[in-house]
Amino acid sequence: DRVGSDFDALLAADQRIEPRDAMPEKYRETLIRQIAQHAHSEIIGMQPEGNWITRAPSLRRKAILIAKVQDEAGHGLYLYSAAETLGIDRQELLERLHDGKQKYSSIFNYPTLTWADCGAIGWLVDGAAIMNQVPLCRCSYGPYARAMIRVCKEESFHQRQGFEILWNLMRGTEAQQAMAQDAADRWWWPALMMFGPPDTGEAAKGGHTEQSMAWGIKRFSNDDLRQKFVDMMVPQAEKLGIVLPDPDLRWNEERGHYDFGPIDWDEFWRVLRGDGACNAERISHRRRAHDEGAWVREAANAYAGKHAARSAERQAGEQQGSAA
Amino acid sequence: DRVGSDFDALLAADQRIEPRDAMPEKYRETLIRQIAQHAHSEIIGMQPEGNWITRAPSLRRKAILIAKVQDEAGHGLYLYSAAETLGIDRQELLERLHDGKQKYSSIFNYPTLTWADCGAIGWLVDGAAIMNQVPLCRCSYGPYARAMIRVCKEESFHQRQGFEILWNLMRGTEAQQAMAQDAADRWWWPALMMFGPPDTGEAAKGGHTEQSMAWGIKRFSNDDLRQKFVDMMVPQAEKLGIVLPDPDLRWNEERGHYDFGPIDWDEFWRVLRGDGACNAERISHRRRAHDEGAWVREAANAYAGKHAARSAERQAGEQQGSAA
Amino acid sequence: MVYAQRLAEWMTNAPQIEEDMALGNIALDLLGQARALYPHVGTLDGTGRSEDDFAMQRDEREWRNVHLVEQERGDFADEMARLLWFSARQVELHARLADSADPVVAAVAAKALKEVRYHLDHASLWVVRLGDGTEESRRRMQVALERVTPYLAELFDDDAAVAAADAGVGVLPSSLRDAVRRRIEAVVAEATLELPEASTWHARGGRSGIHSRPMGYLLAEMQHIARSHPGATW
Amino acid sequence: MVYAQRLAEWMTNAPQIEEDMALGNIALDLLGQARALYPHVGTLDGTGRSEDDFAMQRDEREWRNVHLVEQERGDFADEMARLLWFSARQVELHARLADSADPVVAAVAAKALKEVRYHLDHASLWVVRLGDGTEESRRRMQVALERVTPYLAELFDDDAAVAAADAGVGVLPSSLRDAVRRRIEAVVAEATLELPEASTWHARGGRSGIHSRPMGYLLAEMQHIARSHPGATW
Repeated sequence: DRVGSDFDALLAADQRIEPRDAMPEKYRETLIRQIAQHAHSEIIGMQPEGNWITRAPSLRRKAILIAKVQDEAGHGLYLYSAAETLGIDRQELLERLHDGKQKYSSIFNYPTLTWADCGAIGWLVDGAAIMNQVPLCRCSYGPYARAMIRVCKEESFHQRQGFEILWNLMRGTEAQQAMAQDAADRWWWPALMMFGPPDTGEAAKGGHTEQSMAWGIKRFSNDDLRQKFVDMMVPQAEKLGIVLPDPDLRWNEERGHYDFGPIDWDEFWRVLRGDGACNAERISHRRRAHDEGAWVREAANAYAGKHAARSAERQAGEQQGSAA
Repeated sequence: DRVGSDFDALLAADQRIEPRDAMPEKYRETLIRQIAQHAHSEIIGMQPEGNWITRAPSLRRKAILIAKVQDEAGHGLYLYSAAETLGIDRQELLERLHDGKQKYSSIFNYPTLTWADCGAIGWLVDGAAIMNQVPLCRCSYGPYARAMIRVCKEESFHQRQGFEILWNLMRGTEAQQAMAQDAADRWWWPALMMFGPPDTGEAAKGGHTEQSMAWGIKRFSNDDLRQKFVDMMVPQAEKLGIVLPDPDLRWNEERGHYDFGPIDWDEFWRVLRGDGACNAERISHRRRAHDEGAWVREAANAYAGKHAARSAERQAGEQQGSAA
Repeated sequence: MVYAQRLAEWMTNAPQIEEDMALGNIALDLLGQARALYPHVGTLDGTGRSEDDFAMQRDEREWRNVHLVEQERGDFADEMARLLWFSARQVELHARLADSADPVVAAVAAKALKEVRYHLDHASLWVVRLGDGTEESRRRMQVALERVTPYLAELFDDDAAVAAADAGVGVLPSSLRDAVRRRIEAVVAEATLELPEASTWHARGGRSGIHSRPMGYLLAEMQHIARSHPGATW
Repeated sequence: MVYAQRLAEWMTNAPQIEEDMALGNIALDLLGQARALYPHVGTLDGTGRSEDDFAMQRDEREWRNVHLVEQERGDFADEMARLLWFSARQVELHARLADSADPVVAAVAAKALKEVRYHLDHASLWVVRLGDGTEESRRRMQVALERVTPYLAELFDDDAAVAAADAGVGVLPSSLRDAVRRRIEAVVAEATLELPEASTWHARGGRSGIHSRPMGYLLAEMQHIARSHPGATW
């Protein structure tokens, strides 16, 4: 099998697979699903923070927030382009999102209740995203890896901005401090869930981790990434003065890691199944925007069509003119 | 002419004309126009204050404002009923309003920019309305006169509430005082225009005043009512601590009245012609509500129709049953 | 309080003038009930907060209302579906609270019971009219019953009410569910409509201050003027 | 500032993702221009107010924007009609203000000129596409041009600008009218649309703080959090 052996050779040599390279159908499908989910997450992820643009409490914060939501739209576009190199177009992917056939990160089904949530999203959610994404910069599929390099650069910027929002709140009035603490209380556990269900030890057999690792689209297990994340965030929380909402959280000298309490996976599965606070809202918002904009996209296509036809005519006319 | 002589005899005896009485067509038309305009003013007049219900700065004020706007709806209903006694139905009158064939008081084409405007409307606009309406309680047409008695009672209550809003503002913070003064500055002149264009002296020939007086649907000239209003309001303004925006305003010992400056009748005619701040908005708001509610009114009619048909059937069935 | 705010939005927007008045009236009743209770809460919790402290100075996370009442105004059928469920629940609630161990709560509930009975009648009348009216009104009313469904479980959720119920002051919301449902079933049947199945997702968290998107905007509008003039009286 | 707020509302609501970005970008440019000017105004008027004092602590009557920019978001054609007129005017304005006697104004205008030229190009492109696109887009774009008409006279009204123009700092808006109109006419012609006649009513008063209904709600939303935390920094 030529396809298989060339592909395996590239993987073995830690080379990038490029769109022109032959690849196993399963690899292609897995990548489409993963990149699409990632792109959808960027697009849906615009909503929880977009909700605060009109209410940002200062002009500086408003400007930063607009720029951030814009970046997310941009990330969505890179990622849809990366998926398109696998032979599927954006229109089709958006339809799968709108029909619920493809998912987006479940974290965006939690609501943004206060301004501090913009900080918590930057700090915790973007922090977890980076932890997930940095290894993807070395992903075996070239276009995806290159998109991730660009995305990661901007994400780490966003994470710093989120930290800064919380930093200012924790140094502000009592109400501001309470707001920051409350946001951390609500976002901490969902952020830990972002790494996905357990996939080491007993749980290693169930999921896709092993295959994805073999294909070079996953470099670390969910549990390892989650541990890394906890280890990184605890000192940052201390610096902020925020108490993370986990009584079991403590340094384990022996392991050289922080221990943390059990995650409520029932909640995770419930939200994933569609019964989170915002699942219905996120998709209906997205569909409404898409449907309301249909006539605009159609007009742009019609105009482009006419324009192409006209310049073809003109060219034909000119050729006739010069022939006469 | 029987109609004419009975009618004239009733008028001469200062008796009320009732719906069953014969009346000249012109009298009927004039009354329909006037009562309809009055009813429309109540209904359109709900909007400028309705605009503040959701933002009223205290719960007490919110409750009073809701009750007031409700009263205006009620006044509209009495007045439409009074007009209906003249052989025209509410549906038809509303269509004339929506098509711009009948007018409402031009005062409601001015915007309510601040909370203090709710005070100024109560104090000045309801004050002017009462001045116009009290004589109508003795109007020659019975149903109109009786509706006005009820309306006037509630209006004087509203006027006191408006005064009280401004009173509290003038005893509040600097910003609140400025807000009250600003509202009085903007509403004073439009309130004076509410009595209509000059109709005494030179101007007496142009308008409808003479005929309406003969018919007993107008008891005082526009100019007399305006003067009465100024004489009543100046001491109230002093009590409030509000400076009325007219440098020519001063007591004229000789006339026994307050002199006041010239009114900008160009503005009056411009707004009346449709180029006021809110003309377009008021009518389009009203039409939108009416159009959006069409299916509800149709459903209510359909249900009433079915219900009537069913009980007729039931009755018929029972009669058959007892006959068998 | 929150529902009073939403209902008052109908004024000047109702399908007929009578309805501007009726919805305004219901809003006034609910506002009155809130105003009767706020100072009592301020006394009980020792903060001495006034009605306006509660209404105008409370941040979103401190509000304890269910999601149902904070949702944006839909069409008239949506409002009647919401009013039907809300007032059916309030009828059962106030009937029970009239026996509360707290005399203020008992007194407010006794008065409120008469009011919410009228609200329930009003909503029932319209649900029947719309359900058994035209093709369009029937379709809209059925859709409205479906749209309101995800918000119903929260009406009968006990989480935040156990302590008050134990103390004999409050009522366990779950204990109202069957009676409310029977009332609704009767109305929906008369309206020749169908009561929808439970939905896959459920609103939750309002009673612990976790609100839905519209809440922040509602508060912004309601509180903006009061917040812009700190310390002022009106 | 106000238009930046309105444009930013498009984010997550635009017809395609590229447009979420483009409208966000225009909003950012306008916001940047406002932020560059506010502290300068605070210096000139001796109050020392910061950008947030102007944006978050000013009551409706103190705002000086035209009615055009405060109107609620319509459909995409409405937005492009508004953006077309607004940015055509801003192009002419900033081209002239780049020679202002006030060096800060001149510097801001020089930078802004590049930005608003891009905004005008963007709007022009869409007006042409929509006008010369499908039947529906053509109809919507023509209606949008009509809906925007009552708000145009105010863009060129001199009342509030005479003093600044006399001092060589500002520009008389009326002096921009012809050049702006020529730009618009060219775009509308290319879009195969018709420029509507002047309307019977005209928005007026924005420059003296007389605003239209949507303004108060816009401010409530924009200022609510800032006003809820007096003295806080963010």
